[in-house]
Amino acid sequence: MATTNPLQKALDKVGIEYKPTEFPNCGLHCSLVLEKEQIQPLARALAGKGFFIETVTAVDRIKENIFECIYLFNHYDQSQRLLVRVPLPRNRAVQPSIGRIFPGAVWHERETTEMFGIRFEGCPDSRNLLLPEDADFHPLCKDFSGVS
Amino acid sequence: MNRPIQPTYTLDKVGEENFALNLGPQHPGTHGVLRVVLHMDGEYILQADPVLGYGHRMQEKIAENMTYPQALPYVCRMDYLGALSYNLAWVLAVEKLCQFEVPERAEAIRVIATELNRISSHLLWWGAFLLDLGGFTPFLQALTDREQILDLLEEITGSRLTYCYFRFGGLPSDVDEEWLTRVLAFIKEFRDRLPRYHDLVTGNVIFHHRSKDVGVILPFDAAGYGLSGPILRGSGIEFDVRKHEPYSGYDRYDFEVPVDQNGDCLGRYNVRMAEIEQSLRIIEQAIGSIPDGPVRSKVPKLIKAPAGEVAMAVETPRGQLVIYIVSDGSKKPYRVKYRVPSFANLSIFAKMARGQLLADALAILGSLDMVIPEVDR
Amino acid sequence: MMDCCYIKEVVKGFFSLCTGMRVTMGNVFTRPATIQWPRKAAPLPDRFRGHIMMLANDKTGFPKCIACTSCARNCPSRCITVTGKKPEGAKKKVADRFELDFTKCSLCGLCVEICPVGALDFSRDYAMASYTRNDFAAMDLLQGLGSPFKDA
Amino acid sequence: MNISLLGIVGYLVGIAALVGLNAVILVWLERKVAGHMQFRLGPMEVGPHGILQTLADGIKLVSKQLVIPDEADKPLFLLAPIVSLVPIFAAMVPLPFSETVQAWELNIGLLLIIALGLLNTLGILLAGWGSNNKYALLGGARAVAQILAYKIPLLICVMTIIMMTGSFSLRDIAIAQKDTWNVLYQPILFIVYIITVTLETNRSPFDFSEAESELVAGFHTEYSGMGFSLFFLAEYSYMFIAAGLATVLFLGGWHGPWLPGVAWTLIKIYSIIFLMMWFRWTFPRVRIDQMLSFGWKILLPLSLINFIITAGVLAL
Repeated sequence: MATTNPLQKALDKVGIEYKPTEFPNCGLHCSLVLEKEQIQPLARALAGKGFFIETVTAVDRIKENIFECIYLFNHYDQSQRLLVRVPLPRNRAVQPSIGRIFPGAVWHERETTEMFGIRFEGCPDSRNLLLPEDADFHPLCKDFSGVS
Repeated sequence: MNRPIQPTYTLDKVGEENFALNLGPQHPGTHGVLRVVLHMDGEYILQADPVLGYGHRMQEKIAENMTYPQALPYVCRMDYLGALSYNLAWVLAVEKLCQFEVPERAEAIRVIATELNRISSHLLWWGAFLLDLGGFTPFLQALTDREQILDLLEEITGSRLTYCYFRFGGLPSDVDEEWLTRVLAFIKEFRDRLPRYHDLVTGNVIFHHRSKDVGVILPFDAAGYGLSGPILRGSGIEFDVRKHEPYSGYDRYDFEVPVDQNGDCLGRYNVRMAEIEQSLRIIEQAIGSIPDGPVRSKVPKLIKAPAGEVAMAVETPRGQLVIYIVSDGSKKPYRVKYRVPSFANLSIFAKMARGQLLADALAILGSLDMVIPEVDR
Repeated sequence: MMDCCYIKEVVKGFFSLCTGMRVTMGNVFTRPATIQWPRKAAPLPDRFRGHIMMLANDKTGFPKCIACTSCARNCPSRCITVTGKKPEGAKKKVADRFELDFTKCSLCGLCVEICPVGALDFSRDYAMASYTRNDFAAMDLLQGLGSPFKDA
Repeated sequence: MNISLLGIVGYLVGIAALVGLNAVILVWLERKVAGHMQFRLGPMEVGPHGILQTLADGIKLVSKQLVIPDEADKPLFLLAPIVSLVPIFAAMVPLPFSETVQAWELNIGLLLIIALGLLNTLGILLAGWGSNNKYALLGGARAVAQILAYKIPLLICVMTIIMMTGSFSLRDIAIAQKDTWNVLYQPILFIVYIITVTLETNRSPFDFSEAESELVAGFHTEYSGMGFSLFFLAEYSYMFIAAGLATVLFLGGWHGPWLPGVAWTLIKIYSIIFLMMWFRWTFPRVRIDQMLSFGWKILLPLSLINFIITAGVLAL
């Protein structure tokens, strides 16, 4: 059955099941947990359907020893907030960059890199953005306790 | 005037004749501690590289170490010109997370206060933008009117800039009828004064030449960079969180989302000027239909949010702010992410500044209306 | 034809400049908005938020504070230090030390809101200046109020 | 004509007093005009309505340390404000204030003033180059880049007037307007002249070489204390000379009813200066390339056409 929902269309294109969540309760229309290989095809499909990137960030789940890389997408015409969650191992967190698909993601990725130490492979620019250029600590990690 | 042909930038072109210019961190045109490293060929910019972080305070980490009410004053200090929008976003996000109810009267007052704040922010932008273009009088003309808004807001919130007025479940205190009539009186007076703004600037031929066709953002680029707010609407995309994902009863009011198809500095200017008028309309409607009743619902003193996550989007004067909270069920949020509008809006500057004259680059920077502490957080 | 448009543009531009000059000249004949502080002062609104101050109990003249420390615990900047003792024969504790580190305070007012006995309020002090930081680093809010511990 | 040493000293002292007093009044006037155009009061504290504020500021500026940047070209850096200021003393000489009050009647007075006006640009260029600051350099380069765009229309303006009176002497030009002021014959030329002198004196909306929001402070970014105040003095004195020239060329010099000639001259001069201040506090800054094309495409043809028409009318 054809749908007018751009999110569903985009997800169909990359073969991901569309499971809506309760928007009034959490402010998200759809929440996905994906593998890191899936993010670039999904981003391409979303870009093709007119989505824009809201943010790229991460959550440090130190108890499970993973980083959750978080992507928020939304659509300009319809409210369709999509949250994509990519679990990454904490000790070697590497994630394919979507900076070449959404140029606006570059700054968000740079910020995530410096704050968590997640490396974005193929990001056009990987210098520190907010922290000093020689900062090698990652302040938003839960085990960060300040620099002397 | 014809636009210059854009020189294409390659690294080996930076030779002896070209030089690097440090625009900022202390420069009157950057509106705060922003530094842009410009590679220049005479007056033309070959490449612009914004350097951020001079005002970085690690707001997200601070929020992780604060209880939900404690984080309130911190949130408002990110965007000092639109503090109430931030205040509102934080309050709404936590209310959504904890499922608190908000009385209708409180919602209406929130809308009035936030829209007043939006007008004051746009007025300051108006003056500062003209200051970037070299006009001095508009700045103080705008500040004179903004002062009255600050007086009104000071009366209800107790502070003039970094307001912290909204609380979980409503407001700490009600406003009286007299204040509402004074707001209406201000609106009437301000409507009379608005033509003066247009006479002084909007019709001015010098201003026209400085802003028309300068810093054009194509809708395609706008989407790619995730822009929002007046900058996006200046490029012809009708996206306003107040319409898109209505909050705080914005769906009850009748207002338009001004759009300009040109995508240049003048387009963004027109959008903001039209937005001021729409905000006036919203305030009038909100005051006209304000219900009686309590302004605060019953909220537990110790707020423990249930485990889960929430994303709350709010339209600040600069664009779409998303507060994303991950809660683990304790008194403090596990992770907070502020998706700030200026951050995304500034990221397109490097692309826009390329091939422009220095004077135009500053006009573009001014038209983006960033607040640097918001970008840096 | 082109030239005609061009000249029209120039003339139109010239008149737009005149309009702008009319506005600024109009400003000259408008009453200035300046209030010449400190000769005159703008009125302070009722909800003005200065630094916090301790209120006295009307009957005893002692501070209202019961030293429950909820203000200190709720302060985002941790700028309040409060200790209390129980005077002999009394049921409740009374603060014997209440210090505000005004250098850290962000005037958010959470302490005023949270206080269970309404012992705190905003002062209307705004023109504060000093040569040393220490004058504000430990402001003793109990100063000037009576205290049951003073005699001992 | 006999020149005594005493006379020269007298002239110098007189002109120095004029320059200083003029700057004191103009700075105060500028701040007052700015204030009232922006719903403010301007300086109010020192003296009645702040009239002595400039004096206080001047004392402060003079008593300040002269900071010379390490990498600056020291001789040029120190020379620049002087190069900017000194020509003024010469340029004031042929300016007539009334039929009798004039430092020295020169038969080529007009030419002298126009030529000395160019030295201001040299001062700006030296300051821009000597400061070894990129913003200052850009400011200096801008000042030089714009010379031709305004000098040629300005010279054509002046030439038209010379053609009408047939003399280079400012005194003769003023006397020729005893009955009718030139501005009535040449209103467009007057506008062109006002625009070009606004350009020449680096006043907003054409203040490219010090464009505050773009170049921080342009050519005087690195100057402080005395150097800065000399540049200020020079700017306001050039305004005075430009307005004085406009008075003589277009507004009939000292001619006017009831009041003595000197009073009329000063009233006219300060009215024109007020007009220039009014511009500054009203308009945004023009972009430099737009100004260049404005100079070449509008001012030059306009003044040239005017010149030709005037020549034609005079020939008839």
